Amino acid sequence: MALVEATKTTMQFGGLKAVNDVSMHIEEGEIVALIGPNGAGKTTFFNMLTGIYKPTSGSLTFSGQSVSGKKPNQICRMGIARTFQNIRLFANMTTLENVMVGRHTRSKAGPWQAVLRTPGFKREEAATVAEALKRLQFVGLADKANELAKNLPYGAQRRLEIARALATEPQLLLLDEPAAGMNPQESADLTRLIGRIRTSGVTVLLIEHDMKVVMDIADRIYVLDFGELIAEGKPEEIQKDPKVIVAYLGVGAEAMLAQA
Amino acid sequence: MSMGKFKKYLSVVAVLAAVALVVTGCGASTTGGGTTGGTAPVSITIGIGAPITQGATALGLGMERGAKLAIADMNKSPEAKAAGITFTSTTGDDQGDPKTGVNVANQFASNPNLVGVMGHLNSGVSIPSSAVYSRANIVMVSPASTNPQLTLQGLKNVFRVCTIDSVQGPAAADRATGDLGKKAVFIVDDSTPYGTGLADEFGKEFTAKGGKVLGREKTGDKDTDFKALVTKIKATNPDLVYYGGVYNAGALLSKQLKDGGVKVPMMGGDGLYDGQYIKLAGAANAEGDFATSVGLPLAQLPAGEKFTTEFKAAYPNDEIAAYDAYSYDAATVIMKGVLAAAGKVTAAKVTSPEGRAAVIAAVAATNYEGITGAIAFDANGDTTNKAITLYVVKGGVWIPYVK
Amino acid sequence: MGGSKMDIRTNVQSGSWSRGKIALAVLLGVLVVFAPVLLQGFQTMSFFVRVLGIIGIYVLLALGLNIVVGYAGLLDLGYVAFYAMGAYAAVILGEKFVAVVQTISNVGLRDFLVSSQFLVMLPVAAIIAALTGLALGTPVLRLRGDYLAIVTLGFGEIIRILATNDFLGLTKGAYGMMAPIAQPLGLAQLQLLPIAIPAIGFNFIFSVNLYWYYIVVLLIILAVFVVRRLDNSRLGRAWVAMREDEVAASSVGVNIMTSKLWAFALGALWGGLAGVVFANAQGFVSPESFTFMESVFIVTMVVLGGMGSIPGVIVGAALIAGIPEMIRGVAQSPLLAGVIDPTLASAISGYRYLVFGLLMVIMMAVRPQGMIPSTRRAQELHPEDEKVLEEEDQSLWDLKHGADRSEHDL
Amino acid sequence: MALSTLIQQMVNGVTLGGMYALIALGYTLVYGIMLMINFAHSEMFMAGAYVGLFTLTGLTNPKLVGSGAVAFLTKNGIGLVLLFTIVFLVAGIAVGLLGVVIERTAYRPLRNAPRLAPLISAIGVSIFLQNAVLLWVDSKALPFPQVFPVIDLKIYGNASISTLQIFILVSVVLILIVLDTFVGKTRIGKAMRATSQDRDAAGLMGVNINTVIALAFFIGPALGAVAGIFNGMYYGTVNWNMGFLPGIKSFTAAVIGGIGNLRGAMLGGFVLGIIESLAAGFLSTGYKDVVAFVILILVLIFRPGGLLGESVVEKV
Repeated sequence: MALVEATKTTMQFGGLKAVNDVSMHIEEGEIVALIGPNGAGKTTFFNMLTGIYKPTSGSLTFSGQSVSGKKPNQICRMGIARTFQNIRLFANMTTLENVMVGRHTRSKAGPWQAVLRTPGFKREEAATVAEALKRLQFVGLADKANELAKNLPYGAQRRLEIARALATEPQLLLLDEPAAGMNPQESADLTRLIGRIRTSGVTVLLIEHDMKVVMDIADRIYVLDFGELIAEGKPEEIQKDPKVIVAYLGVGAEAMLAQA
Repeated sequence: MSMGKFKKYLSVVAVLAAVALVVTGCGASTTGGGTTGGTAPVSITIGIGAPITQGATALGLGMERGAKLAIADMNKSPEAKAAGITFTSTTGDDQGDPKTGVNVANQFASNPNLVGVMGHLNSGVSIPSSAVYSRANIVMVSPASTNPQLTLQGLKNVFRVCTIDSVQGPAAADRATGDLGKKAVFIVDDSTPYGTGLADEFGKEFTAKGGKVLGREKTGDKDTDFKALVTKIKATNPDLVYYGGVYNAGALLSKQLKDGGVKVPMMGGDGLYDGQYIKLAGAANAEGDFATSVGLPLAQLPAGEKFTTEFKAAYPNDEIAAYDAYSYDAATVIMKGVLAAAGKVTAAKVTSPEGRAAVIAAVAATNYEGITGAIAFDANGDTTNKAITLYVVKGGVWIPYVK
Repeated sequence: MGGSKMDIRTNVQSGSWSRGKIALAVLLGVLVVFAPVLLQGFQTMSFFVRVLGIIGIYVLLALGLNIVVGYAGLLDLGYVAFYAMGAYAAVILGEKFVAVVQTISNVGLRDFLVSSQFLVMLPVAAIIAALTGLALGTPVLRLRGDYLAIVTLGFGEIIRILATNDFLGLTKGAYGMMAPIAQPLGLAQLQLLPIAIPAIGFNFIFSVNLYWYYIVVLLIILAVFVVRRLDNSRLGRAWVAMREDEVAASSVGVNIMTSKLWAFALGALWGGLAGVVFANAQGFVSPESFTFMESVFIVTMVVLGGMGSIPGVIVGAALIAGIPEMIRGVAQSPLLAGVIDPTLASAISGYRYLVFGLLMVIMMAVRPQGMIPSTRRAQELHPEDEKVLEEEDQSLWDLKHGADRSEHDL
Repeated sequence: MALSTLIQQMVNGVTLGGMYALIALGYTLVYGIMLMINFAHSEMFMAGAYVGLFTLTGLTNPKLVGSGAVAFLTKNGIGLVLLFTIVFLVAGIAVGLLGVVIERTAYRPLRNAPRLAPLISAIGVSIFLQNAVLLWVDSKALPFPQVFPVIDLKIYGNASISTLQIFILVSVVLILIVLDTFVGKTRIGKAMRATSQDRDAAGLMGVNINTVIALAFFIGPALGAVAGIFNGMYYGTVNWNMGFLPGIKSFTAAVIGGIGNLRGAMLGGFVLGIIESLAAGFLSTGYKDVVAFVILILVLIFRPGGLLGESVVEKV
């Protein structure tokens, strides 16, 4: 059974079909990339998968369970975590606190325990801090634990968002343009980081415009254009797919793909 | 960073400390000075508790006027001069708010020269405040609080010169069913303790006298829109509308009733008996409306004429409001009590515990002819003057109703 | 691993107290405990004890509302409803409790139980208020900020109107209700110990006002303790996260509804407690004490003091509840009888609301983040970060409904 | 219940609703552009009533304008039109300017401040204005002279509508149409809409944001002032705290309609006015506000953006 199974999923806003009849699947342990020009419906697909939108029609399952109509936090609990295209950190919380919020579903102390500072609460807080620090270390931000998120450099903010998502202990991690705005060095680091995430046992679905990152790391690629799935396959197949070249990159861009 | 923060805290503390020092220092330097008096006149303070800046301010300001006039009169009187006492007043703005009212009461209680309070207007203020006065041995005479609970608390220091709702309401109903021959009434109140009580008592007696209550509605004392209510009243076809409440909203109801084609008189209690009522409703609309009020008409009382003249001289720009005369009487009752107590324990000792007890006892024994009629108190502290006069608007003024 | 546990999150709160801070705390503590004794001892100052008690009740209310407005970022314009629930519960149920207890034949036990009725009512009213908060929150917390504000305003008015209309025969309508008993537990014993120093005119008797003042202070201490611990917990982090970015918080697993409901219930609880104290200290409860303007004043205390900042909220409440009374107290104090002309004094106190309104405007212009802003809030609300604010301020609602205008966080 | 009673209640409700609609427009205009609840708006309504009252009293005072002029202005048809035109213009402009001044002094410094800061500032302005009138004008309610010729016209059975009600309704509808056209069709109106959609983008496209905001703060209070005069004419008194209740009601109306949406405010005003009248007429006056607020809560639960709010259009 596939980890994610989209069957004829459609998301309609008024007259506009942002995602139209899209069927795809993601297997456990894969790194799958979702590409397409701006406005192709990639983020809409993410938003459906994370409960921000409810698909208009079709089915969307995770581990065999439908995610349609579930709230973002319920889906998070099921094991999907994400980052955002425009970084959405808790800007005025520290780096560590950001990641600690990510432990929300993995901890359960209620207000009473918090007020009474029960042994269970103290244990859980300590564990939360430890787990959060572990994630920070994983993305290389442990030394910035006490800095405010908004004071971090851009690349670090991206990594912090990933650390926060990882803190929820997801089975599937959705990354929305993680390399946007990064220099080649940072992109390369990011590529390695994504590799390590997969090694740690987390499946990754990735929206990315940086073709180098995509081609380097994706096992399979889905291509969306105007809400429709126009191609699917291994990076080398996609690179050669004329439909993709025309629809996505425009005529005459073969050279660029070849370069990558 | 922490230094700046610390400085901030320090400055707060410094201010607090300074306030504490000033406050305690002042307290130490002046307390005890008030009660020692030799041959110089002793100054006794009367508290005026009324809504001045918030709430029913028009009535509150009237109360202040009435009380101040009474104090000025009393200071000119030979009795006060003979006793060697000068009366002063301090106004406590209770805003018609129970919480603020109790603050005012506590402030009055902290004044060593203050032995009596003329107030308050709202029953919701008077009731909790009366407990404070009781603890401080201060006599309280309310010119306007009509909620029966006020004098049923078993407090010895609480009096009122106005009647309670259970006197005025039934009296009004008796007149309505008797002299006026009204058979079907629609009753409205303003959701205040005063208005609700009056309306409740009126309704009971009206039914008991064989009249029919067609409907009973609650409105707010700050409401202006009664159009929907008027339409509803009109459909029931009453021959009288009774309004428990004060003239501010009452006048609007009367105007809208007539505008809406309910051409029957409106009737109310002393809260409507105010010149402002006619102004706000419009003389044509108010024409024929009724109001009951405690005591006899000012013009029929020996002191009434004098009060009206004095009032006009002191406040040329103001009209006599609903409680000005009661407040004059309430303040006078207190001052007479003070003078009587001074006769017993000497003027200098009026503010002592025994003096205060004597003031309360003297007020309880009041028997005097006030502006609003004969004033004496029953065991609870309610006025025994149960004379209720029915007034009617005729030619744009309130006049006593004659059948 | 990075830093040790001690220096984690230094940004939010300092783990250790500096010496100056300790000195300050001790000084404040001494003032809070003993200044009222001094005030009570001098008759001319004694009324300030009552004012302090009222200020204390507002501090409690502001601390409660701060959970909702300051922490969870929800504008509640009807907080007075919970205050009213507490006050009415104290009176209605307190009366029932006393009636039941009166049947006990053992006189000592009976008197003890009667005099301690308010202690029983404290938790009862707190629970009722919290449940009311939940009941109100469940349907309406889905709404966006300003819509929530108007709905809570409506709810506050509904509660007041129901009380005015003697709903179900419970509240005696506009007549109001007397508190069950006048003499609370232990007051008589405390009054057996007067202190008098005639030389300086000091004459101290433990007054009812002082009694309720200390009760309020104890509740405030409890509130500060609880609120601090909540702030620094899983729920507290969820509140901050939610306030900063609802979408992101939700996507990392924070249940927005649950977190908001907790804020509503835990905020309402303090309103209920304040209501019990008010009902008993006042001795009388009527609908006119729970108007919309009360709600507005409590919101003002929180914002003027500094949202999310405990010292800020306390100072805000103290100033707003206290200033008008202080102006009155000073202007009309018999101490100044010879200094200030009485007409002038009453004129000054007549102008106090005008001045108060003006001060609010000036204060916001000069220090919009409040007098003592919380460290985090101050950063959050720094004008330079306008752009950041706008980006974050999209709520889940907007995203879902595709609202075209960014919906600002509080 | 007789049909004529129902019709009468509808007439009452629509008139009341028209006044709510005018005030609600002020809330919604300011909210649309500034995203702030202008708490002081209810005082614009109050100020309008006072300015209107003084202008009217002045113009009908023979000592000031001569008895001939007074007779012309109060007895003659053209004179009446002229009289009320002047009264409404003076009050509208004066209060509109007051609104602009308030925006300048109390709100503009707070444009980038936390969201609640302007709200608190507005509450301060409201308290200040109420007390200014209380202290410097009069603490008593003042009667509003009845100059407008009020004649009742029977419409069905016992139900009637007065010339004043017709005047108010026609004026309100005209104002609403003019405003709707102004915002929809004119250049500056479009600039206002653009600003309410996205202030920064509008600024980048060359819209003068300050002009737009000042305009919103002129129009809103001016409309509030008009409503204040209607209120005075209709109910016959003005009072320093008269703004409070209509203020919250109209704000409620704006939210029911969908705050930020002009037509929503108009609709919300009428809906609220009618609900209130029907609730008072057929249920109980004491509970009419409870009914109004319960309806508000229901509307928002089932239509979270208000009747004409944003939730109608779902887009990416």
